[in-house]
Amino acid sequence: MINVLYFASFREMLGKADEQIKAEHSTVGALIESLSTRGENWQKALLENQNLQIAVNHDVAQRDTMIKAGDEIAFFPPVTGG
Amino acid sequence: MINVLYFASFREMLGKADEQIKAEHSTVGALIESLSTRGENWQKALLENQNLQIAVNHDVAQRDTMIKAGDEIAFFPPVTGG
Amino acid sequence: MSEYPHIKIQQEDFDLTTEVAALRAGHKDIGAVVSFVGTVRDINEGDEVSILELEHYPGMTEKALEKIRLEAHERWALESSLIIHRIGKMYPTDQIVLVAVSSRHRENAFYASHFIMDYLKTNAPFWKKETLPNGDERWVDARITDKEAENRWIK
Amino acid sequence: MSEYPHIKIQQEDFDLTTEVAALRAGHKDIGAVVSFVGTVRDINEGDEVSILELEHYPGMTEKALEKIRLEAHERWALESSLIIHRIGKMYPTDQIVLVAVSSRHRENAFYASHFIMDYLKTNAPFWKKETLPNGDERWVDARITDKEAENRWIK
Repeated sequence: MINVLYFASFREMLGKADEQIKAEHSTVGALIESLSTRGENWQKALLENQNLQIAVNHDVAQRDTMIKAGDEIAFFPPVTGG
Repeated sequence: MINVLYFASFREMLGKADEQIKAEHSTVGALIESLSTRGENWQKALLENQNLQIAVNHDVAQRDTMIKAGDEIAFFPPVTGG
Repeated sequence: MSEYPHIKIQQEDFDLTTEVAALRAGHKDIGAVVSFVGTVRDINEGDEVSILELEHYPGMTEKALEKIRLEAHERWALESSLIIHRIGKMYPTDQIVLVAVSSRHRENAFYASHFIMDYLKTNAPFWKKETLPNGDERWVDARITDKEAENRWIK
Repeated sequence: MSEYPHIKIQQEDFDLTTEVAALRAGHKDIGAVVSFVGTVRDINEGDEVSILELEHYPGMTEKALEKIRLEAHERWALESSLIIHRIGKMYPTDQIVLVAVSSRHRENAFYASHFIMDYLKTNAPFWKKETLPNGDERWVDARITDKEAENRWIK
């Protein structure tokens, strides 16, 4: 299993903060493809979003970052703290 | 009369903090020439000092700055606050 | 002591004097302390703002801030540094964030604090949501100028 | 109120939280506050320092600091600014000087506070005398690096 988190506007748009998913995706990109089949809001937030930010295990990641069972993958919009 | 002030190492080297002098000098340079006849320490502190700092009426001044009765002229070394 | 003693993520407000005293404690050779405090403005994008809510990503936030802090220590000779970022609901004039840095000489403290703030803005996982006086809520958009500010520090 | 309400020359110590609150009072549109505190180091030029005594030129000091402060306001969009400089005897770790600046956006506050400190160092009539542990006294020499720091801001 992998743990997937959604923050800020993504959490609101996708209607969930986190979920457990079977770890059958080799990369973040593959996970995004799979999640985007859930509907238009998923496709817009993840697949078609040029500003999508990704973290794997608390480090900034890219679509080609590898994932494995036990990882924590987070999706969020550009940060605006400070 | 003019009021002449000496600060920091100058006050210690010249042995006085301030004095009243007859306003018979047209410029700061003329005043320095006159004061420097008092002795070697005056000559070294004022006439021959490349780092001499001058203020007339609380504004930074130069050797060619004009002075007149009632003015306050100050001599001091480079500043080191902050 | 937490894993990152120089990083604090908290709901409660902070006191500048107290935090700077903690930053300086045990360092006698400090000549300069620069503190940056970010505060809630009552206007953003031309609209009045009633509430500002700060969300963050627990765990990643601390790691990202510590990375920025350590990079500042690598680039400049610093004695100590501290980052506090508040989360939750805040109101106009409230303090949001503190970056405080100490060094022997002032130049390092000025550059390092500015660097930390610029990197925090674009690299630490915080998100702001504004509530307007009519009750409307909106997520604050990232600013291009913040990305430009970060790029200034590329070596 | 004094002629220069944003300039204070005083023997007594100052409290950072109190002074920053005063700086911010009446300005709701502040997003950034940068404070610089200069402190007495226990080492200078390789020697241990026991006492640091600050002398100034009353009257000229206030005028010089106000000129620097107003130039900062001309160069950057600032909401408010404050300079406090202590005089008399101080000891290692004591606070000597505070420069605090507020603005809407952080960049202006960082640049303006750095500018004010660099100009203060070379343009405000203060002089430092150190007392070493053996009782020897010496006037601190002006640093070439301070003049270089000032020159960086020439437009």
